[in-house]
Amino acid sequence: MAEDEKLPPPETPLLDALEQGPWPSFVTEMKRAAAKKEMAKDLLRQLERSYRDRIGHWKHGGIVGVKGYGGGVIGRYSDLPEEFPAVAEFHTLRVNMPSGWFYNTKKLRELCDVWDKHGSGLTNLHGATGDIILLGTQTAELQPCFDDLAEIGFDLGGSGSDMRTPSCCVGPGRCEYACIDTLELLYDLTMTYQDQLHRPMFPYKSKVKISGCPNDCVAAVPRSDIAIIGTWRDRIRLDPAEVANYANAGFDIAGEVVALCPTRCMTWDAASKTLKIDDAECNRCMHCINLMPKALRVGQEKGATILVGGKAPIVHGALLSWVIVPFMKIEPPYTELKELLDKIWEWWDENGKMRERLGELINRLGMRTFLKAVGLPPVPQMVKAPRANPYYFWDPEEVK
Amino acid sequence: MAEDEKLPPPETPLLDALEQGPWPSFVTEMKRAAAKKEMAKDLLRQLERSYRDRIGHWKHGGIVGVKGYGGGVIGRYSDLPEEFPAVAEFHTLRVNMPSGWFYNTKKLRELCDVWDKHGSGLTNLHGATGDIILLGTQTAELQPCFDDLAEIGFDLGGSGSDMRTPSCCVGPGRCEYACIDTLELLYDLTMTYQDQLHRPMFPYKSKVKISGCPNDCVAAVPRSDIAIIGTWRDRIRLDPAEVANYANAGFDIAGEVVALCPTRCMTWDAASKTLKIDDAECNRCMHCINLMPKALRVGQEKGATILVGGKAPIVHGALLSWVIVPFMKIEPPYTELKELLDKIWEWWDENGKMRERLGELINRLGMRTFLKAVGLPPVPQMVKAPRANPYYFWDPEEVK
Amino acid sequence: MATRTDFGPPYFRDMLPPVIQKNYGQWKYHERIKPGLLVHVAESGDRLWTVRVGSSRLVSTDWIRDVCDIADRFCDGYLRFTSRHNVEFLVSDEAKVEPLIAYLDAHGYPVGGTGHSVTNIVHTQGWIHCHTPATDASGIVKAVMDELFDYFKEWKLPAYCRVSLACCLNMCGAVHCSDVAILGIHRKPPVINHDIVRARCEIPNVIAACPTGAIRPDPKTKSLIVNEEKCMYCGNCYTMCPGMPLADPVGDGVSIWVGGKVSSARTPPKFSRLVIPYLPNNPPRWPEVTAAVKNIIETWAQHAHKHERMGEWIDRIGWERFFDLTGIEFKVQLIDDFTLAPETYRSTPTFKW
Amino acid sequence: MATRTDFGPPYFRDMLPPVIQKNYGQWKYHERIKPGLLVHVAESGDRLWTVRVGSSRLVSTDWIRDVCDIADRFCDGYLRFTSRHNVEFLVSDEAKVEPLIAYLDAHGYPVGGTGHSVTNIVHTQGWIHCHTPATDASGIVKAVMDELFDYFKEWKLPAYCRVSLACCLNMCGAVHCSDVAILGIHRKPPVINHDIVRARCEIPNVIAACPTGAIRPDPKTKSLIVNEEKCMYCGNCYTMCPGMPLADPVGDGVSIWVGGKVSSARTPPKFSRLVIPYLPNNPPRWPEVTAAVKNIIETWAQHAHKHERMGEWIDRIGWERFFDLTGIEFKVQLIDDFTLAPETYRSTPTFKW
Ligand code: SRM
Ligand code: SRM
Ligand code: SRM
Ligand code: SRM
Ligand code: SF4
Ligand code: SF4
Ligand code: SF4
Ligand code: SF4
Ligand code: SF4
Ligand code: SF4
Ligand code: SF4
Ligand code: SF4
Repeated sequence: MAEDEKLPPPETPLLDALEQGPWPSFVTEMKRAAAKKEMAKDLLRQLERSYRDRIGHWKHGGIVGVKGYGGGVIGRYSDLPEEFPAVAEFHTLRVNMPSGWFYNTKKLRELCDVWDKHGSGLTNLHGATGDIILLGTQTAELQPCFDDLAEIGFDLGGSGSDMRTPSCCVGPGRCEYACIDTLELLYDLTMTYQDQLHRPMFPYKSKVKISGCPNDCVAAVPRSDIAIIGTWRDRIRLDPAEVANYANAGFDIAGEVVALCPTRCMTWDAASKTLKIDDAECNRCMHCINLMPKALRVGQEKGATILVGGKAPIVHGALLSWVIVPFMKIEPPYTELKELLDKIWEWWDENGKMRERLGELINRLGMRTFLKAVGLPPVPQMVKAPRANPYYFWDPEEVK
Repeated sequence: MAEDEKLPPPETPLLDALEQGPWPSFVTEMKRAAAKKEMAKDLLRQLERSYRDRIGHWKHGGIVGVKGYGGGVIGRYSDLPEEFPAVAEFHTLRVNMPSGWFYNTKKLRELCDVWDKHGSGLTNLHGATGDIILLGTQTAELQPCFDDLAEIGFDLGGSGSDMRTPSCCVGPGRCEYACIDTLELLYDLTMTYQDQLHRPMFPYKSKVKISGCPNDCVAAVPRSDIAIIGTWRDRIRLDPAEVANYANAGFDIAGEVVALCPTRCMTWDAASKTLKIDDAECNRCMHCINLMPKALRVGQEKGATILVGGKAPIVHGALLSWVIVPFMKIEPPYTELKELLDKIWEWWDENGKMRERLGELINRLGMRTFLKAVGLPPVPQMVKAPRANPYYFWDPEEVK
Repeated sequence: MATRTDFGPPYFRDMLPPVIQKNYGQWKYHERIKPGLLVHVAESGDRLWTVRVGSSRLVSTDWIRDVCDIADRFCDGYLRFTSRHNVEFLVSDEAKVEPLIAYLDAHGYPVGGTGHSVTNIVHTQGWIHCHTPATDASGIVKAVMDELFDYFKEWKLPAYCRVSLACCLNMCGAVHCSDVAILGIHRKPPVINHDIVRARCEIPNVIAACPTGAIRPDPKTKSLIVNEEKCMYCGNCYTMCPGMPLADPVGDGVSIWVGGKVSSARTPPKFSRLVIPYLPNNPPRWPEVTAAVKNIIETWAQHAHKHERMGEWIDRIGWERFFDLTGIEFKVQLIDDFTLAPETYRSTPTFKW
Repeated sequence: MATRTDFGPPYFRDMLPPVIQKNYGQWKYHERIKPGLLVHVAESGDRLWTVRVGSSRLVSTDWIRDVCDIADRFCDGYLRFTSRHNVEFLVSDEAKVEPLIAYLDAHGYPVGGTGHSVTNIVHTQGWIHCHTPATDASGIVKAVMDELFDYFKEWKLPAYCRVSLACCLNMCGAVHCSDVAILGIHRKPPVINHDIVRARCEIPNVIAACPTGAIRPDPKTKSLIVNEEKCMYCGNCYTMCPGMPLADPVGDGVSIWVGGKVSSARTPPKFSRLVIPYLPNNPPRWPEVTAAVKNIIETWAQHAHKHERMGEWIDRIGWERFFDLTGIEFKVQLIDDFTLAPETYRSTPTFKW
């Protein structure tokens, strides 16, 4: 408590306004931390200053980190160190979360103790990539903090040009739609690729996300260089009795389900209360299953569709990931999948320019080159539509 | 007939195969011409040679033309002049057709006489741009041929970097859908822009096409730098009695019309045989009118939508033209339209690189720049959707 | 005498039959009586019958005189041509309609091409007159139309079907928005004849003419070098320089594109898309091409809903199903890798097996 | 002691409550009992209740201990967090469900965010910790969620509504596929402080860092010049060199994007699209931003069909109608002029007035 005397509690008239209203207030959280930690106090003060100035007050600094790791820490420095000395250095640790963000309270409490000891006492649960974000500490505290984290079994996540911390949806943990074991697969890949995760050696960041079905609850398609999405190859399981129950309960099957089926492959006979699905035409969009989970279930021949190239806009515009494998069985030890990941990363590593994401490289060198390099055959499922332009550059080999 | 003795009738075993079959044969046509003209004979021979060699035998030569004109003639030379002397020079004249390709037989016969006198006796009715193509004659014949054409009132069309011969659909001549007088407008524009048509002075070719309604029977949207498409701003005229007649005649209004309305703005009451259109939501796609012309008619407040930028793929890929004016009244003397055309051409002329079409220039400098230059306000009708990328480069003026 | 210039085309009004003069812009509705025969009814009650006849487009002056004779006999001397190069006989006297059709049938003029038919193939010059063709135009058109003849004469299709042909990437036929497009393609860069280049070409102009910057000077040979990786076979260099011919019996051939449309009826215009990257030039009748076109059209005709254009049908069933039903092999050439490529990739796990 | 490395995250199975251990991968179906409360039923008949609670994401260790206390009391010490930063209490004993909810209500933990609601806003660091933000993250999120609170607590919407926020173009929130996206934007190039550049920056690295090649050396000043026309305000140069700050109280602000989606339910994922190019940074509560977001969501809620996401609704009615109904002015900034721009232009005369 000696700390407390050092500085008066911060005056934050602007931020105080954000303690009003029903939604939980991050300002209240900052004040709670500030009651214990100088760092949190100065963070509040600097933020109040930012609210006045309408600009941020952080700058980039040298690379900081912990022994044996190339990533996992984001270095950050105040651009007003004299005014806010406690956050002159204020680095973030990215800590790898457990699959599906499941915790027991014991582990979480241990984590809190470590962070109260070494850092600001503030965190993000979680970061947008999925890590536990330990928000701000001094350079000198990084190694001791990591050592204590290691003690309780928490390792670092990714940052910089490495494989970023992969994430997955709750999947088999609590979801009947899961076509693959997202949690186990995530853990296995994370362990298999510890080196890629912890030691930046790629041209740029590479993100892997895993969703158990096309609902894509971890937003893998727009946010990952490599997206693994559960799906099935056979037919939707339909329980006629349960279908009838929905109808009897007054649920509008014709209007809410059949009419919204994108492939129009369902037919509903109101009289006999029978629902038919032309499975060959179904594209597995999940809509009908989402609306009638008691009556309709995903198929039984399960696996995943693999898509690559998703990313945010820097530099050439955002990309959604693209189908490169329509269907792959996903079972331990996941050999086929890992061989593909290795080939993809190897090709990207060899050909990618610095700060060039996988999707951008594919666009620069051509999908054709990529498919050849990783040994995947062209199939119509890869495209929304074939090319509309005549600019195919023929390989002399092809012209005989 | 002295000519005939000069050479035996050509032997064309391969081409002869194309005299078989029910579709009219161009080979037969060539033979008919060959019976009179050396040029046509050698054309047949060279073509037979091409069929054997599986390649063409023409090459480009110097520019040829007629006095006072910069375009209208396509110079062409055989690359086997010794073997086919009569087509060593074989230039094409592009002759401006009448609006809507309407003819009386007197004019057509006069045209035939002139062409038998000066050329190969072969033509295309018509070229893909719409001209009468007089197919092949010697350099020395070009001027005399043009002089005789002038006598009978036929002028040249466009070629090279000029306004190409504009074209239009049959419109008011024979179509109840025509929302603008395509034939008169075409004639007026052709006369107003004779200089632009006959003396290449643009960065590249510029094409204008006019369709009387969104059915676009001259394919203006994909084929013209400036497309003028008739449309209306009020409501579809609906004759309830005729609607009922269609229904009574067994026509499936629900299935063939209402269900295919892209905006779903129609409702059909089978019992009372009444059809309702929510005109505010109608996008004037023409489908319902096309299927029930007796019952439904285009609106009465007529005008045109102006689109620009359409073209074939060379060099950056094909473009469809884009809406820049959702609605413009089109009435003689067409002042508003001509002022717009002048502004567009002026901007393109000033900024376009050599061989850069209007659409490519707009893409290079930005739609924003184009709209500003020609003084058109941004409206949502111009886009399918707003931008999905954050790369707007702010003008310092805008940031205050 | 000094040549007059800029007097423009003949004034169209002098070319209109009296019934059109009278009812100009006053048409009320039309009916499709049977394939090739339309009647347009004016507010005044007057009627105009149109008989549409297929043409080879490449015609002799004799043929023009023949159709003029017909127009004189049945149409008071008036006729027109369409935007797809068919002839339209404009009849104002009902009594003359059937005799005209009988005469046309008897003399081998195909009547049809209206409504849900395959109408004439918009096409280009090919080996007849151009210098950059990768295939012939008139020959393929003749072979294909012979094959599709019944579809021109009769209404056996669910909707319009526009077939177009262009003999090189310049796409003079504007094939890029056709239900079925036949496009000639070169697949080899120009083969340089250094003597001709040295003797007859302006090196700088040739270099400047290349849109992809594939050509550079070769000091050694005092001629040119083409960077084959960059060449997209446009033939602009050949236009400038006869020493750089592109045409090659093995390299040249035909590609097939489908699903385009022009009208905005129901759905907006669409580009045609590549489905068969290469078929050989096999004159005089291009059997591989005619078979491919027929297969595509008949597969569509068999599966599409009424009023569903080729592209609308494919949008409904999906491209994966299109390749399935037509039995066309999906080749790597079909996958876009040009400037807008990402827009064509599939960004969802939803598709059909 | 030598630090061990590469041991990975805690094994998730040690974090699963017994009911999940037992029924892992054996879930049969679920029901949405009421907002914030789900029940999942296993093949075995076992049931798992999930109570979802909103979080500010930026939380103190005290808060974490608080939720641990709750989990100990009601959930045998197990809980999870969601991909959108909410807390989920996992209850295996039906008797504890309502008491838990009562406790949460009493202590100001918002229960909701499931089903057709506005759930938590995925967001980023902003002025809290990043060096390139154009706005704050947590502050806007708090202000907007206060405004949309009822939509989190209750089911008053036609479908899912995902709101996301990112404080600069890097889009760490991956806002590019959200129903409503709030994106911080800089509108002015960096202002160069030549002394700092000279003193503390590696000129070549700074030049290399610029993705658009907008930076070149200035021999005169021994510093740098930015070609303002080329700068797209990404801040990469500032990352390399503190002498080139981008942040500016006037230049910086917020843009609003709508119509994106991630799931493939019914329709494939879609990008969000720009509808309001700029709103000022107006802390602490950004009234212009909260009003804009609320207007868009309520206009959609009022007009959309059931199950119709924002983007699906707009696709049905057309963008012209969207601007109409929301009363948002269509500004020139919304018209694309980047690399795929032509794909966004309208190539048909069919649209609504
Ligand atoms: C902490 C986090 C935001 C948050 O508050 O949650 C974050 C913070 C930063 N991101 Fe991010 N990104 C975070 C998730 C993302 C995501 C979302 C995701 O991973 O699903 C994206 C979009 C997806 C993607 O990667 O495309 C994302 C796209 C970027 C980009 C643009 C990358 C691109 O290729 O477009 C940059 C720029 C860069 O890499 O230099 C970036 C850079 C940054 C930096 C390192 C700023 C910089 O250039 O140094 C930020 C550090 C902030 C700080 O000081 O703490 N961040 N960043 C997220 C990581 C937390 C975690 O590990 O869980
Ligand atoms: C004759 C004609 C084809 C036909 O058989 O009908 C034709 C023939 C030629 N076109 Fe074309 N184009 C013809 C209509 C078109 C059309 C269709 C249209 O106008 O609606 C197009 C597509 C629309 C467009 O312009 O984008 C067209 C797009 C081209 C292009 C590519 C332009 C582009 O920007 O992509 C070229 C290449 C060039 O300009 O150098 C071209 C070039 C040529 C040249 C001049 C070859 C050359 O580069 O010298 C051809 C001369 C052939 C010859 O020797 O007679 N032609 N050309 C058509 C003109 C007849 C007429 O005047 O009625
Ligand atoms: C004569 C001609 C205009 C001209 O000035 O020459 C013409 C004439 C008519 N068109 Fe057309 N269209 C003509 C080329 C076109 C073109 C352009 C083309 O094919 O290159 C198109 C766009 C085709 C496309 O979308 O790819 C075209 C798309 C239509 C449509 C829309 C069809 C659709 O559902 O997509 C209609 C509406 C209809 O058929 O009911 C139409 C309707 C008509 C009507 C019924 C208009 C009328 O009331 O008279 C005319 C008779 C149609 C018929 O053939 O049964 N016309 N029409 C052209 C005849 C070409 C030919 O010889 O076959
Ligand atoms: C807990 C969570 C997964 C996790 O591992 O954390 C989750 C859980 C469920 N999702 Fe999800 N989704 C979760 C994020 C997502 C995301 C990702 C995102 O929002 O960033 C999406 C994509 C959103 C989008 O499309 O933009 C997502 C799109 C869906 C959908 C498709 C909805 C649609 O119609 O588009 C369903 C199907 C449904 O709701 O019936 C779904 C269905 C479900 C079900 C019903 C699955 C199940 O049977 O348990 C779960 C409860 C849904 C609910 O909230 O009522 N989940 N879900 C995530 C909760 C986030 C939150 O706190 O609000
Ligand atoms: S992505 Fe599918 S499997 Fe995973 S949680 Fe969402 S709905 Fe369930
Ligand atoms: S999953 Fe989608 S496509 Fe398949 S039947 Fe259900 S709604 Fe239709
Ligand atoms: S474009 Fe319209 S007005 Fe012109 S002919 Fe075709 S249908 Fe008639
Ligand atoms: S014109 Fe098209 S959009 Fe309008 S009502 Fe008819 S079918 Fe519907
Ligand atoms: S398409 Fe090519 S080859 Fe054919 S006429 Fe046009 S320019 Fe000549
Ligand atoms: S063919 Fe075209 S691209 Fe190839 S070298 Fe010649 S000009 Fe260049
Ligand atoms: S979005 Fe930009 S400012 Fe915000 S955290 Fe990410 S990098 Fe930093
Ligand atoms: S902000 Fe980005 S684009 Fe602008 S100068 Fe700096 S690095 Fe270049």
